[in-house]
Amino acid sequence: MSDSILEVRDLTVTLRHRGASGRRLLDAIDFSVAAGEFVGLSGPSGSGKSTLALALLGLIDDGKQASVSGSIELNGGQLLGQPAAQRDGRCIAGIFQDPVAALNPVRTVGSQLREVAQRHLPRGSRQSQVQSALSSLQLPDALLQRYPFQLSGGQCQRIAICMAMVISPAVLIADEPTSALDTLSQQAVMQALDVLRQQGSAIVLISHDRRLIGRWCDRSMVMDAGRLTVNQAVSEGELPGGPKYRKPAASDGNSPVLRCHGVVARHRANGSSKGNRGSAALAGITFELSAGETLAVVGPSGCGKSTLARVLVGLHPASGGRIQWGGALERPSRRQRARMAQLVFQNPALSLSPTKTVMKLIAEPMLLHTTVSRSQVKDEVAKWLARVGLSTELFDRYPHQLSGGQQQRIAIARAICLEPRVLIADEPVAALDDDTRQAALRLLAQIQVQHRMALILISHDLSSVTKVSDRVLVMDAGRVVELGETAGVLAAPSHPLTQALLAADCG
Amino acid sequence: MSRWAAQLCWSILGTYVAIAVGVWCGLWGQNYDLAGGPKWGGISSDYWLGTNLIGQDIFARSLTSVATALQTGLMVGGLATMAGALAGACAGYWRGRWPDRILLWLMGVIDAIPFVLLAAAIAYALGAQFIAVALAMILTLWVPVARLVRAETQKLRTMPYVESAQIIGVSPVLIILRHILPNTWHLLMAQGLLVMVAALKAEVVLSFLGIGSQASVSWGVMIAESTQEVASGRFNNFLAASIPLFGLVFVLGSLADFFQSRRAGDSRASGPMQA
Amino acid sequence: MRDYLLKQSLNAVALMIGVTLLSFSLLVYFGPDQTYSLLGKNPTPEQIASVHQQLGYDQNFAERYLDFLKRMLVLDLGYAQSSGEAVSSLLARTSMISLALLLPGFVLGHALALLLSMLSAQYQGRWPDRLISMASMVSMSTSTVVVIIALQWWLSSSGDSGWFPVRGWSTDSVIDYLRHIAMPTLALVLVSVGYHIRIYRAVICEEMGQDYVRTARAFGAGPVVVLFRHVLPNCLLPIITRVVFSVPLLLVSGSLLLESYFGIPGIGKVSFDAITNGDQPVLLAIVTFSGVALVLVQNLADALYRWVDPRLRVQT
Amino acid sequence: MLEKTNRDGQLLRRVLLATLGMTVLLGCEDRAPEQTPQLKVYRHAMDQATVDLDPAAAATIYSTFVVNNVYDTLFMYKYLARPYALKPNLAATLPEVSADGLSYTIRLRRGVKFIDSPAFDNGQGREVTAADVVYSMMRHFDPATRSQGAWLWQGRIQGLDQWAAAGADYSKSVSGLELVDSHQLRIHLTRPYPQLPYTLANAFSAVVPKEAVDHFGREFSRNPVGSGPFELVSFDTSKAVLRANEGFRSVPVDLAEEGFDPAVHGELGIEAIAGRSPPFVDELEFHFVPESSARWAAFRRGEVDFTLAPNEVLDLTLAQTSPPQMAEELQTDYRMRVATEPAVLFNIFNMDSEGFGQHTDPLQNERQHALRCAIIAGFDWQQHNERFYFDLGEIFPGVIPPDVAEFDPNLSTDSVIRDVDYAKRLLAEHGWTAENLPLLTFGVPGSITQRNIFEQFRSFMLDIGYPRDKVVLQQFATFGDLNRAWKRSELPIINKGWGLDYPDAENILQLFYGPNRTPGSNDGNYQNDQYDLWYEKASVMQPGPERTELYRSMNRLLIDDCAAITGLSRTQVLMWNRRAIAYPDRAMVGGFYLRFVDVVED
Repeated sequence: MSDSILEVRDLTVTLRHRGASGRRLLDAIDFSVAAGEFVGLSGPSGSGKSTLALALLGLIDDGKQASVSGSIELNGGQLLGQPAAQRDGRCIAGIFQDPVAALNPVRTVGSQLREVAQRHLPRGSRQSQVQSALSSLQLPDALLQRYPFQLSGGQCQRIAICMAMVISPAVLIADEPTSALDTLSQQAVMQALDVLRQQGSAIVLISHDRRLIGRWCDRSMVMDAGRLTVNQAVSEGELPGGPKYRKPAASDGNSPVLRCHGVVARHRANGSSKGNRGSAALAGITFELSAGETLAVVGPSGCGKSTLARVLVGLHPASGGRIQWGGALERPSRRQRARMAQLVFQNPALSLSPTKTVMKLIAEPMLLHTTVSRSQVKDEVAKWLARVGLSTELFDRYPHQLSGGQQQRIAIARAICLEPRVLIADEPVAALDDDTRQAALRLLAQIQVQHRMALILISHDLSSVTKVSDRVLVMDAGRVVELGETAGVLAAPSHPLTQALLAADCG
Repeated sequence: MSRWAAQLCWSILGTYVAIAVGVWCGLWGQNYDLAGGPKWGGISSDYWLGTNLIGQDIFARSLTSVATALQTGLMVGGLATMAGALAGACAGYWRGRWPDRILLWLMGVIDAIPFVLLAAAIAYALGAQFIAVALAMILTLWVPVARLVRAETQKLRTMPYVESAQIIGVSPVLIILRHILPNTWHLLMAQGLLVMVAALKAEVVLSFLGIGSQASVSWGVMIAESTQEVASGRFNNFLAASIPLFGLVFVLGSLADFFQSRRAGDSRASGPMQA
Repeated sequence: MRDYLLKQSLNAVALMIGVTLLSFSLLVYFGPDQTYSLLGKNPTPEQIASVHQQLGYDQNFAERYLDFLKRMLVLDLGYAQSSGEAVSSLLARTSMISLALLLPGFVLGHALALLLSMLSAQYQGRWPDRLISMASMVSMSTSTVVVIIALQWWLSSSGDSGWFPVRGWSTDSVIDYLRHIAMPTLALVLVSVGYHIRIYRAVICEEMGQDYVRTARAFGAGPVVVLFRHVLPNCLLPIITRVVFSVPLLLVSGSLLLESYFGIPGIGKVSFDAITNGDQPVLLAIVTFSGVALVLVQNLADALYRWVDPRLRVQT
Repeated sequence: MLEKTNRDGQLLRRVLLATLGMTVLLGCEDRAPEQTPQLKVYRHAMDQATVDLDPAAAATIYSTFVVNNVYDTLFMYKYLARPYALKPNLAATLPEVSADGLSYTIRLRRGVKFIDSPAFDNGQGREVTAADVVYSMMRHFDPATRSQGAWLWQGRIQGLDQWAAAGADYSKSVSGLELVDSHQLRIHLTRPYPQLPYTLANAFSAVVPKEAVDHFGREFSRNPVGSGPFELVSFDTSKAVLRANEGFRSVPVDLAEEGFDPAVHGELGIEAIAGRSPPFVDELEFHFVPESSARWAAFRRGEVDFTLAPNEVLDLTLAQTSPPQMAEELQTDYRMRVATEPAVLFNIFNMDSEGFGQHTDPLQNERQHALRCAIIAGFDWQQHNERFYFDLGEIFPGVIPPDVAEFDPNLSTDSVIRDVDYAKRLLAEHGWTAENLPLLTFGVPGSITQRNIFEQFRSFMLDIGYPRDKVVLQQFATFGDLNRAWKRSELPIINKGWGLDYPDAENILQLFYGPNRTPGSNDGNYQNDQYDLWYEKASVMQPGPERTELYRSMNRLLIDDCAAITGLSRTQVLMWNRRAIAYPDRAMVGGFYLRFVDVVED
């Protein structure tokens, strides 16, 4: 590759941290990036993707916690050993996963943009550069007066890209820039990155989502355990991914276990900081759910999907409408509700109490609600562990000693051991990497069949849930905009939002 | 703080505890109050650190003071931390509701009254006794603990694992006891140690003002005695009290730091690479 | 806005009632009995009863408390029992002295701590950080009493060559003032800077680990820009809390130890004396004063929070 | 890396400069330095603060020191004469006493004026008259005054108590306080009170103008309007500043009359004030410094001119103790006087308390008497003196201290010599064992020295076989609370010091007079009919050998009854800077000497 601008040779990062000294986070990485190239970098979590990003950006403090060796050459100049602050602008910039947190919360985005311009551009061209960057990303000027918390995640991420555009770096490292965003925002961000690429910057996109890479990138690199294992061009139309999962048997469609009628809920007064407290989060949701059925709830972030889940399990009060459980039960007690519906959270690492062992975690709901005695509880726990495909070796482990997939399985076991009528899974796989994600979905489907539970799958990503669902419910701004058989909705989406979601999904 | 330094701190603390246990078991430091020696006697084989004005053995007094300090520290530290943890967890869990309002109001009231004044007032109200001073300290020192635990509880309350416990049907009290408080463990240890530090330092000030622990001897009492002696160049009493006091406070403070940094490390899930 | 003001004033009233009720019961109702300090050497039971009644000890708790509230509402602070000085002038005089005594050390302590914490956070884990953390731990572990004793010993043993007075108070000239506050200020800074550093360092380090700092650095911001333009504005909330909430303590409690050891007629000494001899009018005024100061400070802090943090500003 | 550190350093400097600038600005708000001509200033350090300048509240030595210098009393003590002797002050002469000892005629000096004050009609001080003396006396009996000194005259002056009972109306006259003319009054007593002239030298009796009391109300205590040698300039918890009263009468010093003795006072340079009229200094400052180390440091640094040498520095201060002599290196800067205080330190048994007191059952009474005697025998005055008073205190048997004329130098000292064996024997003989000994509660106010005193006491008691857990400390938050416990007869032992209000042993002996029992001044509730008989007889007698014999008999009675562990008079080491010409005193004379102090500038 003669026209490469970034040459990485033998890049190695070794931990100096006590207890893990000598462990290599990056092991002799070699690759190069050509000007204007769009490179995708994927790999399981912990494979060293983010470390590579930090190393390229000069944000690893050489000598303190880790030592960095090898060479990073940009346009023939050695970058290694130069902290980010001492580099001449315009070389490598970076954007990161959580776009709202990535901007200084107490300053307007305009002032942050201008600060970057001041540092890297001559006095005369600052204003015009900022203007042109904004307009090329189709961001309105009014955003400049706002604070990050007043913007959506997608807007924030595009502001960050705009910052990069102002200084037009040779290379932009984008570390999971879209994984916290819904499908629609994701698409806007990827388009913004592409605009930047068209202006001449090379882009290294780090993502666990191989479909995303397949759709947008010229070249795909895969890392595993600190090594670069795959480095190849992406051929048109290739969608990397594992085996397809089986569609579950359709529900029998009789007697609803859950009936929602015009459910209304308001944002918590002390809740999110977006200034919308007291406003409606759910503006009249009506649907029914039969035993054994799988319902996919889809919509952009902020549409009320999660609030719906929280209302159903009693974490959030409903301010209007009716929710009937298994017939006529309208105001279940804490215990009754626990046996009606259970929720599996998005982030498995955070949904398990860190100071409890696996044994205690799974035993807790059983001891509370069932007649299982303390002597039998161990067998019961073993039974449920086996059902989620884990062995009893994990009995005395703490959550942080488990992998993400294991954590999610424990969380599922905890939810289903009460054998609830309805299992709700809020983005159950978004935080998992590709392989674990599919295994988890398979597990959910399998358990649902075994126990004849109704399953509500919540996601912003149409494709990940529709494959296992019987029906789809599309939400927008607290309302149901489309509800129907999965196949029917996918084939003929009636609402523009559904169409947009579908379009974003297929690229 | 390195593990090595932490181990050093633990072993120093262990030495203090061993000395205190010796005092409690009657092995040494028993005759701290006998006025049998010479006035301001120097260092001798009978009196390793000399004697004070009325001829008491300064070494024995310093040893007994270790026990007094640990007694005061453990009692005040333990009770204030427990009270603060419970109150803070309740206030944080029911944020904005009446338990929170009442507790916030109470904390505000206690904060509004300067510590020394409040301590003196309680000590006077109950008659100048040790229990009064300890109570005064507990009554004021639970507040900062409660504020921190309240803030932490608010954070934990939105954690999926707490919500998951709610969904499973665990009662609020059990959630606080099983899922919230155990996860503030490092915070509580750090706060407990800091409360002990505050208690030990407050004891010196209160003794100096004549309202300290009255039943026995303490470093505060010794320092108060020595205020008059230092001017004339007699440092035995002053040093025999202030050095071990400094040592204990330093060790406790360092260990508090250690716990706090452990906690900070915990909350950063993605390891040491973060800047 | 009206709701907000209403809520604030309700809070203020509740706080004032709490503060006065607690301190009234502790300081006055269960406080020292002044009767026997005011009696002559050979009192008769009638005289005792008469003084007892003059001081209001024969009334029940509710009567005395309500009477006190009534007097506070019309700002009738009365006269100090022991010295006869009007309480209002006593408080005005002494709290200004305490402020003049403590403010320089207060400002210096916070400024120094802030600087050192920034330095410490910048070099996190390296020797400047370790040195500063160690120094802060030493400062925290040192008892104020010990520092004062050591300073006094040092002053008195340095003979007549010393420039700083051992004790006393004078504001006749700037030089005089500076000479008199030098040693108390030194003591104050020595014992307080450690606590400040500990808190500020933690706050700054936490902010340094935030995503926006990483972004700023990834876009080439240098350490000074990162510290002053990005981190510091975000640290202002806890810093304001710490600074602002210490102000009423400066005004109301002064520093008893510094004042009594350095012979400075500030409010700390006055209030402690009032407690030890049960001087009710002074105590009640101080308690009310401190409650009012706290309410004011809470509102000030609220306003400042809004000023520094746009997230709070937008919500109302 | 270097560059960056440098930038941070610059910032540090900038912030430091800004802080310093603020500090200076703050300072600038204060007054600019006043250029004053060289003033003669005498700075007197005291170990406690004066809080109240109202003569009616001048109960402590700290108050009297200021009160006696801003107000006038009818009589005062001679500057140098010892034993103390009275001389006229506001009065023109010593009083004329009628033959029956019941009426005293006192003539006032003419032309003495109160200082200028807004309290007076035209703001100018008016002349002091006999009516002011009468008003000042009546004021003590007005309940609104809350006087702490009324006890000096209670039941002594005709019609005064009745006047108070009838509502204290100042428009009504009191028969015992007769105004002869504008500058002469006659006091009529209910029974002879030979100590009366002494009480009229006490700060309680200082003469105040009614206008000022009415004008200032409660704040009169901070706005003294007197006719004394000084007037108050400023006053707070750390300092009182007095300025010479320019209108003070001219009374040239007659050294012989003041009791000058070249042998005693010759080296002090006091001759220099002969023939001049006080006050001699322009400003008199009182510095209130409770912490002895700070006081001593301030003294050594020249920040104050006078201090009592604190106990803990005495070994550095004194080259030898008998006779006391100052260390050589201090002699170039300071002068010293060693004076025994006319006061008694003792521990009085509470005769009402269970186990220790007097008992109606003769056998039990005998046992408890033996217990008291054993405790007395176990107390080691020598060690107490050595530890707390640097061996300078004077130990004496009974309650009449050596500084008083009625002291009996021939009294047996057995009762103040420790005899542990005797004490143990007494206890054994009367069946006292570790099990049945009563609880000995020792009440002290909360200070570290008081703690030490208790711990030493407990140590003494352990030696005679008292079990450790039966000698307990009870600390009181304030002296007022301790006083209340005494007045309510709650403690078995009362450890107190009694400073004489006037140089007459009667002032101490009244502490054991039966009718004075609590809440009166007989805190020990001592009751002995013989004692009361003798006291009543002696209290109306003029001084003389017969009265002295009565006093001494009463003293022996107290020793035989083992009524108190007694006694010791502290000896104080008074030190002052050589720039001051003075003969300081701290006792009952209450600061009269300060008007005679002069300062020579180096």
